[in-house]
Amino acid sequence: MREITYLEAVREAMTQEMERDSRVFLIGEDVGEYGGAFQVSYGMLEKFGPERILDTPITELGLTGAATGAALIGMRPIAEIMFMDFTTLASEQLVNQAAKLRFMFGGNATVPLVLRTPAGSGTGAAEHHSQSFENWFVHVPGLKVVMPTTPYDAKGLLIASIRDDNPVVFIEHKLLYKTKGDVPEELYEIPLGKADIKREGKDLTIIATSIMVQRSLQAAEELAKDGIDVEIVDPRTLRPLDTETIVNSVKKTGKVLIVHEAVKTGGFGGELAGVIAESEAFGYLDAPILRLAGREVPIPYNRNLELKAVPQVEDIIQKARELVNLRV
Amino acid sequence: MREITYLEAVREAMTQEMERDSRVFLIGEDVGEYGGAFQVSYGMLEKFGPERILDTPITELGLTGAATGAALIGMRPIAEIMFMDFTTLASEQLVNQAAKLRFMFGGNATVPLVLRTPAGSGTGAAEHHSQSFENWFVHVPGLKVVMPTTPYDAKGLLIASIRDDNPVVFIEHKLLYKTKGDVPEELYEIPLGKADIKREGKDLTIIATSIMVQRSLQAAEELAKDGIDVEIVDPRTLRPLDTETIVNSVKKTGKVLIVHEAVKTGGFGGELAGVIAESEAFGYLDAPILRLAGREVPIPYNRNLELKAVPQVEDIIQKARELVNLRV
Amino acid sequence: MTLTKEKAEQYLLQMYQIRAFEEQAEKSYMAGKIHGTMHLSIGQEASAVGSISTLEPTDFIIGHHRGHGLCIAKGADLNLMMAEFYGKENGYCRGRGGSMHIADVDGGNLGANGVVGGGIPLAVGVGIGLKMQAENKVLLAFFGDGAASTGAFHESMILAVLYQVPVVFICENNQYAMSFSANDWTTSKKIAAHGEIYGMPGSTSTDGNDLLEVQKAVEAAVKRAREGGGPSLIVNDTYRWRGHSKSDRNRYRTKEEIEKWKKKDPILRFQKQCIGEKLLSEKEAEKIKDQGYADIESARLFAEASPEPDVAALEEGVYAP
Amino acid sequence: MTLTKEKAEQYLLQMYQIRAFEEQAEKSYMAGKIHGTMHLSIGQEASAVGSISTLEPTDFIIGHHRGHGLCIAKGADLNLMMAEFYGKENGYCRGRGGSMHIADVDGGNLGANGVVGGGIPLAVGVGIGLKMQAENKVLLAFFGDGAASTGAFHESMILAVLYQVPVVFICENNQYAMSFSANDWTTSKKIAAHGEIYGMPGSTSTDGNDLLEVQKAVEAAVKRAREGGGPSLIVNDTYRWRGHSKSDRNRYRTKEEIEKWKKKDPILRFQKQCIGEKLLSEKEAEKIKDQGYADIESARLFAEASPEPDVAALEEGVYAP
Ligand SMILES: Cc1ncc(C[n+]2csc(CCOP(=O)(O)OP(=O)(O)O)c2C)c(N)n1
Ligand SMILES: Cc1ncc(C[n+]2csc(CCOP(=O)(O)OP(=O)(O)O)c2C)c(N)n1
Ligand SMILES: [Mg+2]
Ligand SMILES: [Mg+2]
Repeated sequence: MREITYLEAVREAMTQEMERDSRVFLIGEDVGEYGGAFQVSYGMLEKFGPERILDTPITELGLTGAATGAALIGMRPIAEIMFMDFTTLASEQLVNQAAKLRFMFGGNATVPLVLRTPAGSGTGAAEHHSQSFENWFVHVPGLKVVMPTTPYDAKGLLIASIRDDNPVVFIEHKLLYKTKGDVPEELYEIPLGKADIKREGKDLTIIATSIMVQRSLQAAEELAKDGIDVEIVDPRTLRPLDTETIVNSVKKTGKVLIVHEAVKTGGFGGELAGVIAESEAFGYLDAPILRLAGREVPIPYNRNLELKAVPQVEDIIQKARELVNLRV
Repeated sequence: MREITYLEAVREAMTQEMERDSRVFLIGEDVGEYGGAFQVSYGMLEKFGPERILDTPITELGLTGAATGAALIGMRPIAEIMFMDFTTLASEQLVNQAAKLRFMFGGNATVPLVLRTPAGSGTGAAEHHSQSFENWFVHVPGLKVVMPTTPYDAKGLLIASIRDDNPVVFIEHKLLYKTKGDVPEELYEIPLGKADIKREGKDLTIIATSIMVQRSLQAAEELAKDGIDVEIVDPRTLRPLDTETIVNSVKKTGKVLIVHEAVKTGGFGGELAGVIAESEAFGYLDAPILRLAGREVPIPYNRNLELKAVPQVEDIIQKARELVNLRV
Repeated sequence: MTLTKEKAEQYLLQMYQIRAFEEQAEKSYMAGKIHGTMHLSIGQEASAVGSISTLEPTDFIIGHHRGHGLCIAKGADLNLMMAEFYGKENGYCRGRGGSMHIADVDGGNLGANGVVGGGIPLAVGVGIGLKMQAENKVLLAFFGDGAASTGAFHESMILAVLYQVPVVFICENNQYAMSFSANDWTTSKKIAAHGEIYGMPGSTSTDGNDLLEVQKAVEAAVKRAREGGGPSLIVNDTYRWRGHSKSDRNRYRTKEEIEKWKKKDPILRFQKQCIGEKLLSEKEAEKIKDQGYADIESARLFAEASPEPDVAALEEGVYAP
Repeated sequence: MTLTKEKAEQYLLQMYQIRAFEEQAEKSYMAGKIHGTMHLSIGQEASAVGSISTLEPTDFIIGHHRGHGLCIAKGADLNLMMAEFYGKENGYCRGRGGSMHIADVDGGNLGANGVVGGGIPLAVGVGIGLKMQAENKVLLAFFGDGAASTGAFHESMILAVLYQVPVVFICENNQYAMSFSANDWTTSKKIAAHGEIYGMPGSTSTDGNDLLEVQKAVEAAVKRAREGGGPSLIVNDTYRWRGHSKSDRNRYRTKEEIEKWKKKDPILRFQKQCIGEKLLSEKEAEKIKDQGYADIESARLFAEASPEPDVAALEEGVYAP
């Protein structure tokens, strides 16, 4: 199969859906001529024209609301927020409006909106351009939250998100943009709410999201050399969560390590721990549930500090080793 | 000791601190003549004048930033956001600026800001005036998050928050405003980061926040009749969290039920579950960790639906009974 | 638009229905039948009816928290509306939304909004969608003077002008945002001037208690929007007679001021105009008023007899299938 | 302010330091010594130096993401600044902030900001605090043309006027917000007109490449602010020569346009003025230029020799004790 990058997969999903469905359009800052801050929409302006590739001034709240309003009357907008850090400016429209309009109107409204945004650190862009807020939006009924890890997942999940009749927060990772993988040329959907077991194993379950799936896979290779056989579950969709796959994996291995980049405290890892600790998997646990996640700091500028602020492959290896040796 | 309401306790803390320290001021929508939407600041305009009671137009982002800027040069502002739902509009300044300025500037800045806001449902105000976002802010290093339950705690914690040199999100509950309790007239601080055991018990630990502490206390009375002896831990400060008190209680009882009003998924209950499941208390658990929290819906208008959307006393009783009968 | 007898009757009836709805809302609340809060638009009826009378039935409105009058002017079914106000299952939003969220998407009412300024960005998007759908529909987007201070307003004006959306933004300036006076606040009186600068030629303000003046201004803006001429901003100057909501103690204004504005009652004013121009007789007007109140009384009966939502269905309607 | 020889030397030196700093920044980046992105203000030096030259040392500035020039004009220690740019422990922010967050609170520089418009609400609050502290200090608050479209801008202007804060808001209109052209966007060219409507009399725009014109406008505004006359809004029209950041491919503008603006180099222009008015000789100017570049070269050496932060100290400085 053809290899393309994660970034190209996102672009291809948008492009093919726009070709297929005239109600789909893209709105965001510098998504036109500039091609988006990360070049995700590069070339789309030439293809679709300014009527369907809407460049906006710096108006995160306004453009998110605009996308929501268009969705409310039957369009299928994709809004881009240039950095996830700036969803702090957009959250009123996303959380109070897009997420709630349907319920608030007694089920008589549909908001088929996708809000795409890149999260994560590692680019040296410091405190205001590196955050991961997925758990904020997981906390909001009415939203779906998707975090693709591979180019294949990115395309299939984005197509499914665009076709979904609900507002979807689609979180990309800057450091994944240039990673490559096999991606079919044709359109395909990966259903929202379906986890993927990225590696089968029997000694230990790692539940990881976004770039931490890749780092966990690398860690697993190392751990395998020591005879530690890691299973890696990638929820892919954080809301709704595929609890079943997670619970089954934990039942099988009896040990679980949760890994994400966002700050540990108040993060999605807590939700995962909660889901496991209240499930039937609890009885199968033979060690505490460990979480490895972002440190309790804003993302610093200095490269060494920045690396230290979020889990790296070595940290995962170390934590997994620790877990393997733990017993209740 | 003198009894006053929770609302009066909040007002008294602000008033006494403003009398004591000329750097303290209040800024918010309708906090002046109107007295605030809930009359919390009623009378303060007459006492302190418009130079220190700053009425603003509807500018959640602007006023939060203004408070932050004033704090940066040595003032000690208290900003009021009329409903916690509207912190969605303020979060950029709170999360990107107030929380990060100190770290970002290498430790060379101090932001002694208190952002007060009422959360919670039960007033029939529907989807846009009933939300509880505490876990959003717990997720942000640089912020402290406080949720007082009693008038006594409200006063002591607010005074400590005002005197704290960090930005503190101080979350009140609308339904608690009229509840009464003993409150000393003099100034006193309750240290941030110290949980309170609101009831001692041996069979089961309930960790509850805000109004759920009151409901849990009522539930505990009922459960006591059946011989179920509940311990109730009120973290009071959610960030930084008093993990020690929580872990010790769970070690003692071996069973834990987490109760909060905010939506369950992605909520603070997950964090608590994570903290317990990764701690030494894990080995002492003889049942899964249960969470009882807000349902996966926006808060509806209809009174019966609204009641059903968040835990009530009966729900706590039922869940506690369920837990008592659970075994691994 | 020339005022015909038929139109005169319709407008007067709608204004009386609004007045009656609000009075009933207040009574129901006082009687403990309603839980929660509400925002009454008594005194502002001409702004709602004058503005919305310029629309075709297939056009849209989007409202704000003080939105009962807008719903009625858009032709809401009074029974469903009152049932929603009562939080009943057969209300417009199945009792989920209540006073602050009444909507009828199929009927072109895209909803009231509990967030001040919350509807303005949505309006831009509706405008973008309408333009793409190319059916020559327009949207009236309502908000208060308080909303004009929000960042949402500013960003939306810029986007609306940039995309030349078929939207008329209508600021119902009732002089206060809760206790915050439009006069204290240096920008309020200049909202229309802002409109010009954003790039909406013809932005203007009206005597919002004069139905025909409102209608004339909005009509021109709607025409322009429909013909592809882009958005406009119109400020209707009016006054709310009641407190902001049930929590209001009216400390920030004087009784005299309220009395002064009551003398400018938009309903009586329009009624007098119609009688003066011989479009209606005193008696006809009286009958219309009675009709308005009777309509609301029957809506009340409908609402009170309507079933409560089933609590077991709480989680319905959060997600589309 | 009359231009003395001493002042002329100081301004020219600062502008050359800025130019040299930016060129060095670019070189260091190209050489792989810097990780991350940066925003260069080459071409905008007169706006920074002209504006900030009106301040007393005890006054404040607050900047934006393209803020190197502002720091230097506020008298930053070039070594500490370059060390911060290199992410070193003895940089202004201990390497935690980097290019986009350089600050020196004690020196009156309240920091650059990575969020467009992020500094504007802060500025209002600083103004509130300064007014309460009653020491007659003022603040210059800088932001770009792009920031003027944000809700933060609108809300802040309203609050600034309401509280009559001693703040001069300075919009550095460099014609683009990334690729978004000020000319596309109907409000940008009218930013100063907005200022008037918000209630800031004397809001004006300048030829931002003319140091003395900028200085004159800002000086008047600073005086007014210091005397309790409230805030002002000034727009300095200028141009960034470089791309927006390292990711920019310059697709949205022509080489000719860039060349045209390069001919309006604010440094050469000021230098010529000084020489023309016999305040400086060609040779003196040349020496100042060399001095500017030499200062930056020694800052580079300082930065490169400086220690990296200790990763064990990562969690320091998040909370005040
Ligand atoms: C964003 C936001 N902030 C605050 C409130 C609380 N609130 C409700 S209505 C209101 C005043 C609104 O004033 P205006 O826009 O003039 O409308 P009016 O009530 O006068 O009709 C306020 C502050 C809110 N609902 N939303
Ligand atoms: C709120 C926000 N949105 C988007 C960005 C990404 N971004 C960084 S600079 C910039 C353009 C800013 O334009 P302007 O204010 O004119 O300043 P300039 O870069 O031209 O100096 C954008 C969109 C950001 N940093 N913050
Ligand atoms: Mg008003
Ligand atoms: Mg610019």
